[in-house]
Amino acid sequence: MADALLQVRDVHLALPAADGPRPVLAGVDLAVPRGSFTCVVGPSGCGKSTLLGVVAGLRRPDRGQVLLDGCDVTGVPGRAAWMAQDDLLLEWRTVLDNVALGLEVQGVRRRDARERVRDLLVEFGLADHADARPSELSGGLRQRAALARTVAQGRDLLLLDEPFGALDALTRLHLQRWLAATWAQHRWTVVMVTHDVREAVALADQVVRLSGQPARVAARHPVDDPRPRHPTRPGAGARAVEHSVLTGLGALGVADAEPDRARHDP
Amino acid sequence: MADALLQVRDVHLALPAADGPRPVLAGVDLAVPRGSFTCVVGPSGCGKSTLLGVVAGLRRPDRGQVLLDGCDVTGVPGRAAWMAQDDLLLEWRTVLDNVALGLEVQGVRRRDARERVRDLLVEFGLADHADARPSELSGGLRQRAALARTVAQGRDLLLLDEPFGALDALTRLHLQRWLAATWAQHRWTVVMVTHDVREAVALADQVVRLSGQPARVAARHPVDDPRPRHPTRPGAGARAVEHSVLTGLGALGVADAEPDRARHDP
Amino acid sequence: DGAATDADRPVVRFALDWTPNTNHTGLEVALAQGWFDDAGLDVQVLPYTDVQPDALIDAGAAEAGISFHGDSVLAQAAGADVVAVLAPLQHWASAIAVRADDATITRPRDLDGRVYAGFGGPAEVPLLQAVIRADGGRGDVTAVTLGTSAYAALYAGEADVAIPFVAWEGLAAQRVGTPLRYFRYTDYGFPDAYAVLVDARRSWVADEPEVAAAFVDALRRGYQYAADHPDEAAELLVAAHPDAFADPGMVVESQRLLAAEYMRAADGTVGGIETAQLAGYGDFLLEQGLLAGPDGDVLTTRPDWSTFHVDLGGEP
Amino acid sequence: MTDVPGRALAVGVGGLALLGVWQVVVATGDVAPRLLPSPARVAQQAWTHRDALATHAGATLTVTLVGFAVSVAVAWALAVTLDRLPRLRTGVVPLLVASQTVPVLVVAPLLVLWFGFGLAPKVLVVTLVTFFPVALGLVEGFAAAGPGASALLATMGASRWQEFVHVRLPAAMPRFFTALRIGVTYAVVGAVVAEYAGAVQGLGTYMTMQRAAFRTDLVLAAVGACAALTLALYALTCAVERVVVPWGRARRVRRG
Amino acid sequence: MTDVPGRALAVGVGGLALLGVWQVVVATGDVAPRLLPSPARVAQQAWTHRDALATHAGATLTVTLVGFAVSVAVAWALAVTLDRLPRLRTGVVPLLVASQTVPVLVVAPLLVLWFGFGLAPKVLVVTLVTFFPVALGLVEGFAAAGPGASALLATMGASRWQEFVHVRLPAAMPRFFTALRIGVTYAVVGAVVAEYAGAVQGLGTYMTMQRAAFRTDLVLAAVGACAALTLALYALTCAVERVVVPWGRARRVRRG
Ligand SMILES: Nc1ncnc2c1ncn2[C@@H]1O[C@H](COP(=O)(O)OP(=O)(O)OP(=O)(O)O)[C@@H](O)[C@H]1O
Ligand SMILES: Nc1ncnc2c1ncn2[C@@H]1O[C@H](COP(=O)(O)OP(=O)(O)OP(=O)(O)O)[C@@H](O)[C@H]1O
Ligand SMILES: Cc1ncc(C[n+]2csc(CCO)c2C)c(N)n1
Ligand SMILES: [Mg+2]
Ligand SMILES: [Mg+2]
Repeated sequence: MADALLQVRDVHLALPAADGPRPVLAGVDLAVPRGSFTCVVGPSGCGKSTLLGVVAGLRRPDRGQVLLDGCDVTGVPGRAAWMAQDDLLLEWRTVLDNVALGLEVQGVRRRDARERVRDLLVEFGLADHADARPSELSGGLRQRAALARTVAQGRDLLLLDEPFGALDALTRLHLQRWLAATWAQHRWTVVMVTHDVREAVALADQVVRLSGQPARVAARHPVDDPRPRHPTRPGAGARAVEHSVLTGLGALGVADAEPDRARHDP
Repeated sequence: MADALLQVRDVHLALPAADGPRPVLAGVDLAVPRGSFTCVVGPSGCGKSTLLGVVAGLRRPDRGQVLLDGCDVTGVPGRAAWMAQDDLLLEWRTVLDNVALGLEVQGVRRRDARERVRDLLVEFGLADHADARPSELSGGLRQRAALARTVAQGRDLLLLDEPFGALDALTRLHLQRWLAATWAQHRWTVVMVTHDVREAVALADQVVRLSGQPARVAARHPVDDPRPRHPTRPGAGARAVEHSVLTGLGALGVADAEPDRARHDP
Repeated sequence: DGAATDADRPVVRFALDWTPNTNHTGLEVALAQGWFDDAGLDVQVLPYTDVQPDALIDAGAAEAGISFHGDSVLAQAAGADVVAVLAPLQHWASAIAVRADDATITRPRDLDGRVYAGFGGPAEVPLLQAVIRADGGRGDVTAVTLGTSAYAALYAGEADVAIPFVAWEGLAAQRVGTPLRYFRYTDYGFPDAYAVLVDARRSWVADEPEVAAAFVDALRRGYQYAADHPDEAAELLVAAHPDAFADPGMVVESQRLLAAEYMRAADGTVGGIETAQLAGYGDFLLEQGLLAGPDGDVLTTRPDWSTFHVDLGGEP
Repeated sequence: MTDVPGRALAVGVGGLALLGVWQVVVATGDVAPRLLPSPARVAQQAWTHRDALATHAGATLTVTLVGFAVSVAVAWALAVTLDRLPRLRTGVVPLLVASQTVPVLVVAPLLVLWFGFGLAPKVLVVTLVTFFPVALGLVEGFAAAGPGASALLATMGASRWQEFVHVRLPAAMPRFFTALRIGVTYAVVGAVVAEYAGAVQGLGTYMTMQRAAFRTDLVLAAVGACAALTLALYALTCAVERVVVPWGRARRVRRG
Repeated sequence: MTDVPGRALAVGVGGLALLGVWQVVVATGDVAPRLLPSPARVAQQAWTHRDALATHAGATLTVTLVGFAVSVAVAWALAVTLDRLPRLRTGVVPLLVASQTVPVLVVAPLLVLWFGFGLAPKVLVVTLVTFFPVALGLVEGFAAAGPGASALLATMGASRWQEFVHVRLPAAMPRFFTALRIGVTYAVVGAVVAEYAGAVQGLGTYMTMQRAAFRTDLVLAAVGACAALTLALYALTCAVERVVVPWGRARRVRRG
């Protein structure tokens, strides 16, 4: 782990709630090697997005550190491209201009930035909507625009919070493949939150499972299947990991139990 | 189809776009029998949410009719409980009050409404967040609150737009089961948009697939597997339907093709 | 004083032109001495407002009030329901004034090209111009409409000339060490005029002549007393407005000056209005084309000045 | 909430700095005290005349409160009506704008002519001066409710009234309070203007008198009293907002 | 856009209805024309004196435009500064509020005494009257940008300036224009007040003079000129908003 690009060390964080501060992260440790693909899974509301925010430098943890390339970047944003769970499209920019935003911020002239992201719009099925306002997009189109904006920044480290949650099977497959291929080509480092375990094992080098409230890392599963992989036809290693992650989440246990008596125990 | 509770007849609708009105629905026909469970699938941005809005009476189509119980209710809202794709939680209400909103609108006193939805909050894993503001919720918690608000209205007809899109495997399973069981018990009629085909075949009596831009009904697949069903272990009938829906969507073809050369063709 | 508590006493609302000053002394005397009460009147003095007393009287918001020679004539020509009933000051008590320390203005014609600080009245500039021209100047002054801060502008040097009351602003300026130099209208060909007039609603005078007469009589007695006993009258004024005067000594001095030089007619009487004197300045306004009739058109025919005042009797 | 003392401190420091500069300017420069007295002198004279100031301030406060209450009521009635009748809105809003262009200074004396020296004309002036920003804030606030929430209520079978209560009303609150803050600021000024036009008592009357008496120090003392009144009312609206719009400044943390 | 003629019609009808009522009241009731002349008479006299009115309106327009331009500049400078220095904000905003409580009516004459009869004191009065609502609208508009968008910009490595330009600035636009509309309305009134305090020309001066001459009809004609000026400026801000904030009224349809 000495060569890990990103290290999260013993991160603790409490967030305000109606009845006072509530611990959300309680000693999260994470190591992400350079050029690897990490998926984070865990029960809804456990703290995945919060953890991603800490890694992005948007939230300063109460305790613990975030190291990037060995440097302490705790609470310092601006090192990674971040895609929020809600898309955060800027209502005052068209789809094209939203996608070009990152480049503009990097100092690229507006016209050049637009030119450079046009291909991406085509790739993401957004070409027809380049001049639409976000308020005129469907949920899936919004999510694609947000993802396009994130990758358009051309960063080495991507932090993605459920990037495919609102997509239909075909678009999802297409973008998963596009991401896997582009990642492999550019040697990006990706940390991606998802609630689709099959997606996680299809894409990741390691799947990190968080436990619920407050969140700790409950398990780390390396996925060693060769690439390129078929998301809809997982190999033996991926199937094994999928099974143990689902078991860890408690999803298999429930599925096997008598349907009507099943109860959710967070 | 004479006894269909809900009928959608030849619905056409164009929405404004940067380059003038763009047809979104082009002759959609749908029949939903009373007490049945219908799932709508289709490519992202094809018009599923728009169609649901038409059914809910929120949008008046340019042409065509929506019949409920034989009555023309085109453009008349207020007959069905509707859950939007984005959760539409009211920021000025706590989770509890958001869920109780429908009852309050029906004239139930605020205190009584709150009392009556408490159990639902527990069922949906929201009990800990009853007094939280929507802005303090994770994406999955928001979605659960929106779903709880929809079912809390106690309507016979539910229109759900991707109700489980932001949920982790376990919570999703749990709520799918809860919905299937409650639907069976109350003989609700449900129309649900989803992009998860496995979810669709696990829950539905019929799966309706829309084609893309502009949307038409491309196929109708009855699912005749006996209930209760296991979402994670589909029966033979369900597996067959899943296969043909995925094929129809083009997702299987892509999955089988050479990964790196796959291209999205909308 | 049984009459004083009688709720049925006729009410006379009286409008003021300015914050309390010695032009009001007679009114305060009559109030303080209870002469209105004795006449069975309930006189209510309205506070000073931005609205001209003539407008208040015309609108029915007051029965009587303080006006000026020019203003009264203008209002009556325009058809306002007012009429002059009393002349507290029998002579022209205001004057064109510059700062005495301004050596560049020693006579009216030096005012050419200067800034006049005024109130927006229609007669001010023509009057000023007439004086300048009578002195051989061109009469091109810039008029700035300032209202209540006109004198402050003069003292501050922002304006060069203003029209103060000699016995009020003039005295005040002198007592704070910035004395003024005056150019008197009568020195430049103008007939004498009534500086201050009391106007009443014409229809009120017609409808309730006894009440109006009783009121004017009591008021005239007040001014008579102020002319006869300036020191006592000044004290009554100060006592009626304990907060208003920073320098009570000036009030006494002002009242003495008024009593000595401005309040009595040539025959020594107080308050009376002569048609001839009213007509003098009235004709000037008419000739200047400053009088407009009720329809807004400039008056061309000479009005019957004798109808512009009524003598309600009483002992002069 | 915890930063209230810090806030008070900041305000205090800012205010004192301003007064300090003023005092120094007056002390060093040769400004005639008739034109600009020192703050120390103003304070001392204000203390001497505190009884008169308090009486007049009380009168002004009454006018302000009654007038502003009427104004807010009028603004609400109007905004709710316009919100429900959008047709009317396009026709009426420009007329409201036009109504604002009538200078109060011109109208106030006319009101005195028509209504005399009682409370009525003053309340009217305050209302005229303040109802517009409040009504405009409300109208735009109602419109600020997104269409989604209204659609939701429609599917719940909500009446227009329920939609209004549950969606447009709460959505308008933030802008309403911004407008209320602007309005209350002008309310005191309006009351003073009204008193200028004609009043027996009040800070406006007091200022007129003191100005005519060349007592700039007392005029400024009255201005100070005005400022104190307004700040108190402004703080009050902030406090009310904190109670009425708790979601506005909810336990907010940076997201991610 | 298509409803501009309809809108103009609605305004016209509303305005004419009002004038009609007024004309009827004057014609039937026995109101002295000195107190309340009929609109027909006002219009006719306005036409007769159109040259004088135009000259004075021109002077007022100049003061208004220069003053409001300065005001908007000051408001921007202030709001941007306060937005970047939140510490300062808690201390300064109450002082701004206090600055608004100083009645212009009292200050305007002092300003004239200090700065003379040129443009300066009038521009100052307009600025004093209008910068506050504009600045407040901007400050609250900047704050209205959700924390999410700012967080996004931070992860993009945006400087504070870039965050401002790309997030806070556009987010503030709707409230800025609301504030601008309130501000421009008061700008004309402010100019008139300033002219009341002391001016050679302008509608305020003209009103004073005509009031003194008992020409209520011409006073009202000047009031009408004021209203026309304000409406024109108000319409201008609306037009500018439509260009600057296209997303505000984007091809909006009911959702679902
Ligand atoms: N308010 C709107 N104004 C203009 N166009 C709109 C609007 N809402 C949706 N559209 C367009 O209509 C089409 C259908 O949108 P809709 O939301 O119905 O898609 P969907 O099938 O629900 O997609 P998804 O699976 O991504 O939610 C899209 O192309 C979208 O851009
Ligand atoms: N701004 C906030 N203020 C207070 N509490 C918050 C805030 N944001 C999140 N929380 C709480 O912190 C917990 C973790 O939230 P987080 O968004 O990290 O969950 P998550 O794992 O991403 O869930 P999901 O899968 O539903 O998106 C939740 O209980 C949530 O209610
Ligand atoms: C004490 C006192 N001083 C000044 C004025 C103001 N004023 C109004 S009209 C006029 C005379 C010229 O028309 C003057 C000087 C006043 N009313 N009373
Ligand atoms: Mg999340
Ligand atoms: Mg959708």
